[in-house]
Amino acid sequence: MSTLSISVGPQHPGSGHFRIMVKLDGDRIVEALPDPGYVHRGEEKLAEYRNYIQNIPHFERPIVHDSSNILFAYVSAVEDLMKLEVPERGQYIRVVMAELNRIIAHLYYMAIYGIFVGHSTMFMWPMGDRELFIDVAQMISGQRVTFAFLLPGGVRNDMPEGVKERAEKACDYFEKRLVEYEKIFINNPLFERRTRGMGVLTKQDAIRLGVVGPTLRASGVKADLRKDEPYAVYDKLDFDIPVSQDGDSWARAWVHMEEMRQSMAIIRQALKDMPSGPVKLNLRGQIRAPSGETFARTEASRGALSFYLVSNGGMMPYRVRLITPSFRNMIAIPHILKGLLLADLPPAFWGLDYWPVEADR
Amino acid sequence: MVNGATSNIFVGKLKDILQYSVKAPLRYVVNWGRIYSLWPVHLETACCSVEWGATSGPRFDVERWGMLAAFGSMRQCDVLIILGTVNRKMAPRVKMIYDQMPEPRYVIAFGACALSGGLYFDSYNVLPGVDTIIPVDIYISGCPPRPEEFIQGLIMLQNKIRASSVR
Amino acid sequence: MSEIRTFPDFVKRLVIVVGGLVILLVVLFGVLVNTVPVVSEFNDVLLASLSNPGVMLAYLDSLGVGLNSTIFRIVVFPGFTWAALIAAEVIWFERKFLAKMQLRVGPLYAGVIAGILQPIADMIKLLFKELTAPARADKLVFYSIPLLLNAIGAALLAVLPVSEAWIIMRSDVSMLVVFAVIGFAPITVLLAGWASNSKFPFIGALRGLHQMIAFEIPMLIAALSVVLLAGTLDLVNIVQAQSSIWFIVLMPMGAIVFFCCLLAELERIPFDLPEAESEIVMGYQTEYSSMAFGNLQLGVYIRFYAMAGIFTTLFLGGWHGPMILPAGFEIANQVEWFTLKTLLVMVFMIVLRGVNPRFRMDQLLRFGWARLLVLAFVNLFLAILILQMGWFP
Amino acid sequence: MSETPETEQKPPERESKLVDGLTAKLGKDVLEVDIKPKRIKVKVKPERIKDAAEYIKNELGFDHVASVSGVDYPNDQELEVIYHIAAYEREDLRDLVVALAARIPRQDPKTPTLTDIWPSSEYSERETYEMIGIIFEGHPKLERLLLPEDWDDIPPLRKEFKNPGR
Repeated sequence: MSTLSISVGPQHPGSGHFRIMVKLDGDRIVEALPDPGYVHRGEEKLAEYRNYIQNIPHFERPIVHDSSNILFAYVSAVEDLMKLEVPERGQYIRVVMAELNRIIAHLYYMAIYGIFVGHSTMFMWPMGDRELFIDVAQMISGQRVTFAFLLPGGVRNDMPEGVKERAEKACDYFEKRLVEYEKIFINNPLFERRTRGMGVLTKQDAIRLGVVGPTLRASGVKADLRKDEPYAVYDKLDFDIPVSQDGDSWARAWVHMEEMRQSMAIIRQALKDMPSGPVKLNLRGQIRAPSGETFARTEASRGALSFYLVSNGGMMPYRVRLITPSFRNMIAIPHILKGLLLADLPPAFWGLDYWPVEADR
Repeated sequence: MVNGATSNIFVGKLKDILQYSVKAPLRYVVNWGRIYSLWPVHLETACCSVEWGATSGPRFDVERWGMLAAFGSMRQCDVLIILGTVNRKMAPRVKMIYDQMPEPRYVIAFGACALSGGLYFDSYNVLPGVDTIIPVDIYISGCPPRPEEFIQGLIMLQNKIRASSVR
Repeated sequence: MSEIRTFPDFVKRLVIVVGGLVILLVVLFGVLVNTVPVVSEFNDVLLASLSNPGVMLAYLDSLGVGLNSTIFRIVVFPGFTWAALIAAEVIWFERKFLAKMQLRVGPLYAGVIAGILQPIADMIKLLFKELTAPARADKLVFYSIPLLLNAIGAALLAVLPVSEAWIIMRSDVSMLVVFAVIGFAPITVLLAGWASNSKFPFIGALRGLHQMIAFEIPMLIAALSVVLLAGTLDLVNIVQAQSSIWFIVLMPMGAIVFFCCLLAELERIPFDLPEAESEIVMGYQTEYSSMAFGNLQLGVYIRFYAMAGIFTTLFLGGWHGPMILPAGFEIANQVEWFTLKTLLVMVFMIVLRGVNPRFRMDQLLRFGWARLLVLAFVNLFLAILILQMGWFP
Repeated sequence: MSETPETEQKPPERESKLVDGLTAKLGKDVLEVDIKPKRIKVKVKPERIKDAAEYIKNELGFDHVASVSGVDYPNDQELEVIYHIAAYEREDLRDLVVALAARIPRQDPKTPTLTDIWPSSEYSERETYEMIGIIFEGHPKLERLLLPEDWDDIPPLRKEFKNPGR
């Protein structure tokens, strides 16, 4: 069998900082191997040279548009080692930031999805609506993307006045927009034709490959760490886990869409229920974690994100192992791309929400 | 009388007149075209591409200056935006892409990592700035830079093009 | 040597240079006016035309470059320049309109009003860019394709009846000419991909070939029904046959089929598979740089205009429309109606681009062969029925 | 490991019940068991890691690997390989993470691959191989993943590897 091998990436409109080596038989993909590493920056090694506070801005770089969620796992790990109990208001603010970030990241996903199926309007709309939530997050933290807002022992500062109104306004507006998104994108017959039945990952395969996040939930596994292993105050909040049984690219887009709705519900509740009080513990001086090890994980926007932290009691971590959801979803890329047409590569691959910076670390 | 010396002066004057009447306006026109038609190469090197996405989004809309959001082929593009960290695996590719772009080409280093390595200054796999491999026209600092900073950098690049001569 | 940095400077310099040129010309004219007979004859015409412009027009006609001459029609209106102008502004309009759909501003700073000079800026930039070709490309074919594509678009302009009288070439079989020219487009696309000697262009070219061939046949059949009803192959006669009722009213199905085929032929979203950016970079245009790419784009947009014009001619009644200009301007009225309808068709195509993702190859082919072809045949039978029952006058 | 007195006195019941079967099966080969709420760490002898893995998968029902990590202990001349294993299928186990660890000698860092038990560990094992130099025997594709193609230094996460300027 004669095949044509092409490399999609790293300079390719459909790949980003990443390469897929594709072997084509006619127009059909017989083999697709991911070739990551174009953004590998050695985060794990660098963390050994930085102390626990210096690591905070450093660890949000792999997922800049989901920075609160990755820091959530990191600070949980440090707090677990140090046996810290975060004040309740701090936990609520953390949840608000995490959910804002989830919406921001999901909107980025929708935007890129749009451009990958050739729908330029769907690139621009989410990019514009993202700014609303970035505005809210910016009000709270003072930054656009890299908030560095979560610290061991709480959050950096309390919320200013007017966040609640602003956030609710954004949510009100965005709920209306989501209906429009459904009309123009998710339920667009052409989009359904392109993505229904594409890149199917069955429930068994999803479990076997250990994929995480919306990809997993689109395959019919109702697993979400916010419910399964409630951290912070997620057990006090009422929300739903959208699950689809289809396991295809369309289902993944749909799950992202529904999760944004749930995130908005969480934000509303958290802002309503938020108690008053301090937002952080008053930790003085250098933070030193006692020696030991811990494995902390949170549900980031792309799925379960875990930190394995080994400390020897020094100022700096002895070893940090960061496993990101994209890295775990990478294993599904050759699996779902095999047998598809070349034209299905961008939508099927982006359906996984694979973000190379996050996977390479 | 027309002898060697005077004819040289005459030719020199003619050249001056030609330059005055043709070259300078032409240069202005060509540079004007280049200023408002900077198409970026779609090369994302790291996490700053998120902010680049926001920059081409509705709120900051760089298409106002004629810059397209994403363009397919590098053969038609003018500006290579280095979106963040360039590591040792990406560096040969960046160089190759730069070499393949047709003249005139401009490079914008976007983000602290592209300037100097940024947060990853001591990493084993990150270049200390992209200007170690390709010449850079405009440096935009920030980690990641805000879209406004990118627009400022874009206007700086436009000013640079405006003042440059046409080959 | 003073440099030009700002727009006022540029205007100042332009005034000086143009003024100098005019003075030079006047001096030259004054010297030659009494010595060379052609110049003095021109001088007489010039003086006469100050009171009556018709003299000048007649003089130009006698030289063979006047308004009624073939050269003027081919080169300026309704030929290439006119089409290129429309193409350029359609590019601007497309970007601006899409931007508005996407809640953006779109081109703004290039040009005085709303970035209207954006395509000109792009053109200038492309014109002064380095021209490259892949090392192992077939250079002759590679460089001739952009011109060929332009030629295809321009050839369609020749038979486009913008008005009853203003037509470059009137032929009894102009419909056949249109289809012969359209049938040539896939070959250029294939050649472009093949000559580039590169993988993505080749895939794009194959896609283009499949797509265009698949949609040519329904297109032909949809047009055939029009020909049947009008009883002529001449585009002018087809338009005249629609003086009472447009064919889109009689055969909406045929119009839809023809419109879909038009989208596919022109590689517009949702049928832009041959240049699908996220899949195969830019398709067959990937390796083109500089003005070769500019020519490709110009050719594509001229074809866009020409095909929209053919749709107008076949289904939307061509130049027919109420008389809104004062009497004596019948031709201008016809031209204006034709252009308006054509632009409307183009706008509709652009709207579709804003709200749809693109098809996939197999879906596209199925759509072409299994849906449109059947619809086209049904439409043909309807046309025959209308003709046989004598419903059409 | 440092633990508060309460948890030392009364290890969580559910977790310890899960581990008991494993210790019963492997006997003396289980070197260390560390139980915290929702987190279990089991350190076994490297040659029994496959048996332990099979037990954890088949008997306990943990069906995927969340992460594979390697930790360098130059003082002990040992490398520790740790599999963090979690469950999707059984909803009652979803909040648990079992860490299966083994210490292997630094001079000869070889350990059997667990990709045939948990296919989800494929890329993590590859990364651990290139980052810390643990050779997973029987891995289907033990190749370079993230580092550049021309990398010719020692694996970067070894402690004797120093970043430039440090």
